[in-house]
Amino acid sequence: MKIPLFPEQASTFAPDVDHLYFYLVAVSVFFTILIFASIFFLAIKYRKRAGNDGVPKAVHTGIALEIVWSVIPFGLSMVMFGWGAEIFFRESRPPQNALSIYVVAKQWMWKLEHMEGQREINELHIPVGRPIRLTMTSEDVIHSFYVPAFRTKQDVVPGRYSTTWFTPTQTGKYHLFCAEYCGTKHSGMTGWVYVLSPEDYQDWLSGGKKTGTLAERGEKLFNDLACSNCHKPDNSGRCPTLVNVFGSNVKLVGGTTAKADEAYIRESILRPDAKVVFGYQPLMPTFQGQVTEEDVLELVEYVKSLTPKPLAPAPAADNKAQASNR
Amino acid sequence: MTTPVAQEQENYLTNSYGLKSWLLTKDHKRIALLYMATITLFFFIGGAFATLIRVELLTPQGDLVSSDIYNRLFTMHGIMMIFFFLIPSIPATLGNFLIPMMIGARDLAFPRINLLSWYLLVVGGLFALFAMLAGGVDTGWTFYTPYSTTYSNSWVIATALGIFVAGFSSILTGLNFIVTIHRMRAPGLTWFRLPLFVWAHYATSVIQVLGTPVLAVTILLVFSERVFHIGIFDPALGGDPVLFQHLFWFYSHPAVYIMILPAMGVISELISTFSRKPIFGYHFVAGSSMAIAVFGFLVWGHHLFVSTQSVYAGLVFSFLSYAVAIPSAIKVFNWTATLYKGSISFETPMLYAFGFIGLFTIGGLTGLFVASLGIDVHVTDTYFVVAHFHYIMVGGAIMAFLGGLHFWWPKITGRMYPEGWAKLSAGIVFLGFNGTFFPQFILGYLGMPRRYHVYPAEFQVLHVMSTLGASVLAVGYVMPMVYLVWSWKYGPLAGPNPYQATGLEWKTASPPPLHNFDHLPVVTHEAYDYSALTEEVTSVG
Amino acid sequence: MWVFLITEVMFFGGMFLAYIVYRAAYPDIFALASSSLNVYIGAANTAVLLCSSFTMVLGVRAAQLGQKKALAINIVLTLLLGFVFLGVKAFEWREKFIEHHVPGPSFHFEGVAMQGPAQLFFSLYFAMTGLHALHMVIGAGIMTWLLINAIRGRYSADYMTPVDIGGLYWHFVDIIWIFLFPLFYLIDRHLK
Amino acid sequence: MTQHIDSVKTYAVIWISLLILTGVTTAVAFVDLGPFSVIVALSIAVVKMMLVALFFMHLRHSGKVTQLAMAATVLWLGIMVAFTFADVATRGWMGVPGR
Repeated sequence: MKIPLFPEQASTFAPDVDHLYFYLVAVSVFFTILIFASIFFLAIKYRKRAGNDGVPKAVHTGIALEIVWSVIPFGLSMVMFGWGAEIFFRESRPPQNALSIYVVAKQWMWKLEHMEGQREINELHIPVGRPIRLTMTSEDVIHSFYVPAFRTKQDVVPGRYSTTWFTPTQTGKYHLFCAEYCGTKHSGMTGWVYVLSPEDYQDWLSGGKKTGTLAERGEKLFNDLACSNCHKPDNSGRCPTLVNVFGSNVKLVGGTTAKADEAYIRESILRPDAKVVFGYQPLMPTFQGQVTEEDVLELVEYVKSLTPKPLAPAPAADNKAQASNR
Repeated sequence: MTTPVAQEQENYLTNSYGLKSWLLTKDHKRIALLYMATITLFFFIGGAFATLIRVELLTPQGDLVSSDIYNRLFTMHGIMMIFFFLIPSIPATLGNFLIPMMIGARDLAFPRINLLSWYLLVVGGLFALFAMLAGGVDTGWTFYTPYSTTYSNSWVIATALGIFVAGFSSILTGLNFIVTIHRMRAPGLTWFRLPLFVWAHYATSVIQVLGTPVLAVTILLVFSERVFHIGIFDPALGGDPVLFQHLFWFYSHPAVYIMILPAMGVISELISTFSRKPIFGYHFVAGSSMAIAVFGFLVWGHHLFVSTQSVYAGLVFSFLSYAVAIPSAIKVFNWTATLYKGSISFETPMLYAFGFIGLFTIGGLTGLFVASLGIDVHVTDTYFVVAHFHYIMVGGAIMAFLGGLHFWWPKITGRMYPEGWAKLSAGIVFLGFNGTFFPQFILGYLGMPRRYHVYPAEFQVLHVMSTLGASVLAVGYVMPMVYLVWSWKYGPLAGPNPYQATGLEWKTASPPPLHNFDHLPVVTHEAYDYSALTEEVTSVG
Repeated sequence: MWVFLITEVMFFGGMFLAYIVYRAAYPDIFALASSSLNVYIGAANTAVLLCSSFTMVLGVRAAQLGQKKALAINIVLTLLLGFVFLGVKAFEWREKFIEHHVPGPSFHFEGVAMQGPAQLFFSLYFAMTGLHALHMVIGAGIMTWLLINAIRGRYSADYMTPVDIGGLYWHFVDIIWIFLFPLFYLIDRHLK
Repeated sequence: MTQHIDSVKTYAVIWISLLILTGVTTAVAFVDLGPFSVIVALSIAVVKMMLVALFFMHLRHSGKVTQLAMAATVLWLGIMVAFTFADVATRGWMGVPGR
């Protein structure tokens, strides 16, 4: 029987996290051995000898010694802090050219939506070598999106968007877990991430049933919900136009500004009078209860599509981390 | 040991009899024994849940119990062990019994409040037991919203009430200790002559008084959210579930120090006694207890690194978490250094103390892993974290509790425990513990999430190893229970100071008389002054 | 006793934290919701509570001087003022019930699209004033107990610790209200 | 318990000032001071708290330990609020939702 000791590395983060892990293991083993060995050595060397009831002489505290064994561990731990923080910072900043995928978690399944319109449940197909950015929310309780092989985990919280990203480096099939306890079938809220070669990914994208891209579905909703009656492209309606809004800084009533990101658009749909655009009245009704989280995501994607992309997404082919089949 | 005296001196156990004399007692020693009986019961209930969990995890399919039952098992295991066993364990039993004696007082400052604390713990425990028998609770001991407030279909309200009431028990104990240590020290017993056990309990009490009310109010909000639907953490109303986590961990991280600080206090006493030397760096060990109590309050956000807490808050909390590691490291180094040039004997309590240092070192070092932002993203909410906190709370707190229990057993009962059996069980606990929890570090880094009822088959080997270890551990825990009860009646008489230890508690009879001391002692020496002890012994004997 | 008050500070502190977080998140809604509370009743009630603190401190002083009759009278006055406060509070809560401002399924607050945060305001309002009122009730219990013992002549200049402790508790509850009043009643009043 | 008895006059002065401060804070709330409204309201509340604590609760005459303990408690509350705001107030600084 084989005892597994180490998880596979399948994202660009995995080796980074593992290097830090090895550093920590080394430090830990060193101190564990140091402490265990000193205890063994001292306990045996200075064991109570038969017939000796005398009291050993007290050894007085050496301030220098105390300082030494405070400062050295502090120095070592600062390395851990800095190193870990650096990795975390990178994990927190998805690159501009990342492939965007949306995740809606609910008790007890993962729903994943691709820009091209594919929907998946408990399965995620992604191309190797491209940064993937997940924008996630939950319909009920807190879940957590966890792919051990990518060393990445992010809680999925109801009522807000959270973000994570990774670049897979190896094709294959990897565990997807829910890592935040979410109720009865928590341990059943698992799935698979399939990392495909770019060609296989293209095949996968072109196969299967489609109901239009995410933005197209969003546009349909936008018209069905009569949003288009007020939000007109040429700014002639009672409400601000949504063209070129995404990514800009919006001036609000009260003099503040807000960055129009996914969270802002979501909030504007569900809690319209939280942030009212300067020069407009808080007329918009709330759509809370009328739209699902998935609908909101489609609408967000539509609004995003109204702002032309500044950069063309990097083609997958020029990435070094090409399919290394296993 | 001395030959049995024909007439035993009247002591706190024999000065009155009957159930009423126990249930209405104001004697801190009797209350300590009441606590001991209570928490032993809770420990074995919690342990039974743990056993079921480990047996269930033998196979990956989840075929022993349903997922509903499994969720209730780990929730009730956590609640029982943390709120009803670990938090009261050392302070309410050993602390209660020993603090007045160590500072040369006749009782705690508020004996009635002390008794009230015990009743509150019992009432809280009964609520929790009721919830358990009625169908259990399945929120996890962390009660994360909105699952606990809106979605869980179990006995959250009764359990929350139980924890709320038990929280007040903890607050009142802390309050009692603080006032006692401030006001009732014997003449000559200055702050820096206090035993380190007392220092550790002082630091613990500060945490209890400052932290527990925040837990109480948080639990109260969860409670009112379920009962009155007021919805403070409800995301549907624009509420913030992460705010709950902030409030919860503001208490629950320091709560770890409520469990471990008294354990450190016990270990300081043991190491000193069996090396026959004062603790190396007394001031640093005492100061590090206070430092841990203070810094312990500043690090709670390290439970929230992936919770959508802001990155900047994550940086601050990660940094401070490393800061709190330093005082713990200081303690370990000072204990080790105390052995240097000592005269070390290997009685059972010392074996437990060595076990504690070993397990606490591993637990503490793995704490550095989870405090590091980059690694925590991978290992949080996995078995790595489970293993880490069991190393601290079971490996640390329970090893120290058992060590302290053996050490002061002759003081409490007047009898010695059987040394051979006790050494054997100390060894079994140490091996069983490592067997149970070491594989879980590997499981965690492999990515096995915690609170999973079914799991992928490749993890099975390590789970089986862990369960094997757990069965050894269970034997190690049952053994002391049996032989300690046996020794209460049949053990050899111990005499006032069987270990030649310093400390005022050893200057009175075993078991002590009702008011601890026939003449209130006056302290003229520093703590752990063994040469003074030999002088006295020679002059008496 | 002071140690116990530390506990109480942290107890209310948790709620104050929740309040601050949500007020920072939804300042406008909180201002609107606040304006539906009657500021004059609130101010008058604050005054009532401050008067009760005054009579309480006079009671403690009487105990210190061993004036048994003055002690009893001042405790009675404190108790009465405490009941006035609770009565007014009950009246205010009743009004909220009629206006559907009590959190729950029938909650409705006119004039805002965001019912959620408005409900949060009232959730906090009820939780915090409710907890405060509970402390007042406990305080009234302590006062009654002190009164009985005072009439029996238990307290003297040499033994007045219970009066002192009761006084500390009463003042503490007063201090909590001193903060609750501006936080709930006095947000951006000028808007209306 | 240190026996330190203040005169009725002292208490009365404190009591009257408390009532006046209540009036002032209520009146000021109707004046638009922008962000200073909150600051003024809370400052007045703090002053009132200090008056009650120092005079009515005799903190003025209490031992150093008590005074220190109360100050520490207020500080602790400050820590709890400040550190929570270290999270809440800096959310969104990264420009990435949920970070």
